Amino acid sequence: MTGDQPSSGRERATLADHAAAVESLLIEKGLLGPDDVPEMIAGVDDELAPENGARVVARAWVDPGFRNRLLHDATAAAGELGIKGPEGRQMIALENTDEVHNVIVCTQCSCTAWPLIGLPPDWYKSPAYRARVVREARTVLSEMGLDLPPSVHIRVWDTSGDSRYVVVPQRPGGTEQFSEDELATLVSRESLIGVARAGHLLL
Amino acid sequence: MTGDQPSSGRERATLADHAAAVESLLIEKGLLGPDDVPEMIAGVDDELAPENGARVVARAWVDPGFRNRLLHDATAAAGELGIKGPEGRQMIALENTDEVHNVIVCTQCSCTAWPLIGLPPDWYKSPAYRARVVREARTVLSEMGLDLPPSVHIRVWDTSGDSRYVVVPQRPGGTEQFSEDELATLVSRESLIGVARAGHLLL
Amino acid sequence: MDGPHDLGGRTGFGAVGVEPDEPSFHQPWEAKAWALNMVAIGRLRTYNADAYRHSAERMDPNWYLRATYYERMLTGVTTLLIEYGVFTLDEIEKRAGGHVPLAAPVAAGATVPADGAVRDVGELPTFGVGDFIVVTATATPGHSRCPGYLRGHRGTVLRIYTRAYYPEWRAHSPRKRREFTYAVEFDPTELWSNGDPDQTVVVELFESYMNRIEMP
Amino acid sequence: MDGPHDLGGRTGFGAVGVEPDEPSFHQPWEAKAWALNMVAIGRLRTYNADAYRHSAERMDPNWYLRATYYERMLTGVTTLLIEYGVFTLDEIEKRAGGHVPLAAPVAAGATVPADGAVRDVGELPTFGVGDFIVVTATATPGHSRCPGYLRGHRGTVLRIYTRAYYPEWRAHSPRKRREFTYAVEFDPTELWSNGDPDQTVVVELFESYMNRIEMP
Repeated sequence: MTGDQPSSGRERATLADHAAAVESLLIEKGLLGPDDVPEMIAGVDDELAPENGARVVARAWVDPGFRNRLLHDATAAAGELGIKGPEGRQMIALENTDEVHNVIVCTQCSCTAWPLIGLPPDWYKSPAYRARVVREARTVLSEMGLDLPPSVHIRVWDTSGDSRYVVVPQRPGGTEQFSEDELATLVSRESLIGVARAGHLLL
Repeated sequence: MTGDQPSSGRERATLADHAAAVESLLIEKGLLGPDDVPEMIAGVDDELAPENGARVVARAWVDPGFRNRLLHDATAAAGELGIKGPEGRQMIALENTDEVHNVIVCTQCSCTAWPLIGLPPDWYKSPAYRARVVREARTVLSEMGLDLPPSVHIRVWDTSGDSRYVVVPQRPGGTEQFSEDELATLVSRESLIGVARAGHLLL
Repeated sequence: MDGPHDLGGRTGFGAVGVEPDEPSFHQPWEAKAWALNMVAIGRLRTYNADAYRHSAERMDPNWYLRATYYERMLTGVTTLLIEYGVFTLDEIEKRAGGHVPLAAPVAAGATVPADGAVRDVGELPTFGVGDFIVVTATATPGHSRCPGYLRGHRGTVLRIYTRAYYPEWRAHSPRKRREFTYAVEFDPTELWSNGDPDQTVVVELFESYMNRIEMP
Repeated sequence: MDGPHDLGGRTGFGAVGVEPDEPSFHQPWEAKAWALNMVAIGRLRTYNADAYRHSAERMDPNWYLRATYYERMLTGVTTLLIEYGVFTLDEIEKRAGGHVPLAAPVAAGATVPADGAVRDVGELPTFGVGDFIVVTATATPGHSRCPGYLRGHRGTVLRIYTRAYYPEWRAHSPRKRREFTYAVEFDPTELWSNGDPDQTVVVELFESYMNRIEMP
């Protein structure tokens, strides 16, 4: 009895057939049009993407007024750049400093600020990350390639309500001459979650 | 990464080959004789058996002095009948009454009074029993066929230390003429754990 | 509920495996599962986000830990669409051409706490920044967003958020109430004997989970 | 540790499946795993019962929940015999003709609490029958016999047992100390909002897990 084991001995449907059957039944019952699901999926990579978060961070690095508005109300600030979408109604930006490094997790499900970070990657949704990062963040970050000095305090934010967090990483040194677009290329999805620095690729 | 998945892609050894390999290495290293394991196994069903518990319970039903000694020190009382063995150094008998019904579990491992109950059955060791019986004993017992009146208080004993419990079920009515040996046949392993009454087969 | 989803602080898990340049979806059915859940919550309004969360929480723990995120999502969507009468198990199994496993039913008692058990929450936040609180230690059998690793532990209010729907009600009944929520900061050395003193955990908590204490 | 073994009160599990007239062992290798563990603990004294318990606790949670009791036992035995240098992983894999998965290493910090953190326990029991106690809420990363579902909860001492070896030390080091243990009774309605008021849970607790309180 482990939930997914059929008691009847009947073969389990594949997940692809299972998902297609749900869609097909909803269409048959008039609850869904045949183009609805494909259209929703087609919009994902543009609307919900870490490139959006990167644009927001780059703007904050070059525009102190925008930075202040972002830290005060990330939903409104992202809206200034036309960025919005599901899971984006109550976004909160957490700025890294020399003293404090922020990391995001959702221990109970996998809530994320989709419009700024995109749909979260598998590692963020894995039991290992969800279990471990609240308890031993420094070790987990180090395993993932981010070694923080002992003097840096780590704050782990557990997404256990309606707030959706995004980390504002520190601007890397030596980027004084970078344009805003060039700066945005330094901001990875991982740096928006807090498991990497800006300008550093993960692994 | 789920522990038992080889990262190398090498096939996992069967559990039979694995167990045989441990025994063979210990023999090769002179830590074990070739007959040791077979001899230990051969003794299990006699030394560690619910029939021992049944003898103890039947004696307690017919001999009030023995009953008192059993409730005071179950290890010593079992010893009077020649019953002893591993996991039997600190045995404690819990007597069911019209007011209180006792049930045993070991939520963290599967500790049991082996000399009186035998090696525990799979259901006792299952995550479902270990998780549920402390929280919803009445429901679990009912699902297992034991419906207790609401007036009966249930005490669930979690075997979380060195004590090893055995339940003394109530003597069934209409057994006044039974011999001690006949009474013992009414005491199942399940009734010694507290998920069945004496005289009732489980399921 | 003390289900398999409540993973914060659980031990025994290995390294976090990262896939570089991971796409939003690995398989077309994953995208479909995601879109169908969005449709059911946002357009059909068959169920809400808390009921959805709870549907995955009700999976057998062994299965939950083995399943991928989108397998859990597809399981939750299907379980809820059947529970809310949109289609039947028989229909979906016939259409899918095989067995379709579901999450377990909602537990008895999940719709509590009833009125009396939830404190009356006013229009103004009860707690202020800097207040000391202790988290309720009693677990409920239904949906909750109070992580188990905080039960009975003391924290300090860091920020006051806006009001949000109380998940214990919203997941299980048409009744709704909104409560203030707070970012509450916890010291890991109180949570775990080997907690990192140079780290804190900040958790968003509903007012019903919080009890005022005078000393930290 | 908050491992997969600490199952008391966890939710989402289904019915308890009973096999009538179940034998002591279903397969010959299960009997062998049992006998080998008995030999290693009782005769070779390579490790003790607490180290054995912890070896299974260190299995990946997903694997632990899927594995049978004797698979967990064989995994623990093998992990410990390798850790204590009786044979190597390479030796056992060559002999077994395949991959032999092991439990994870002991966590950092498992050997704490160090001297200062464990109260000095005298020759007489600290608590008496009827005393009210609250269970320590702080979790440790190593072996413990304090069930997680009791953390931060209040109970009443029902019986005083004899002294037993403190599991936190015995599992992880040659150091030993004995403490009094107690049968402590808990009210399920305090543990769980839908706890059965006509049931109690009695747990054997070590003195180090218990803190005196004046009121129940």
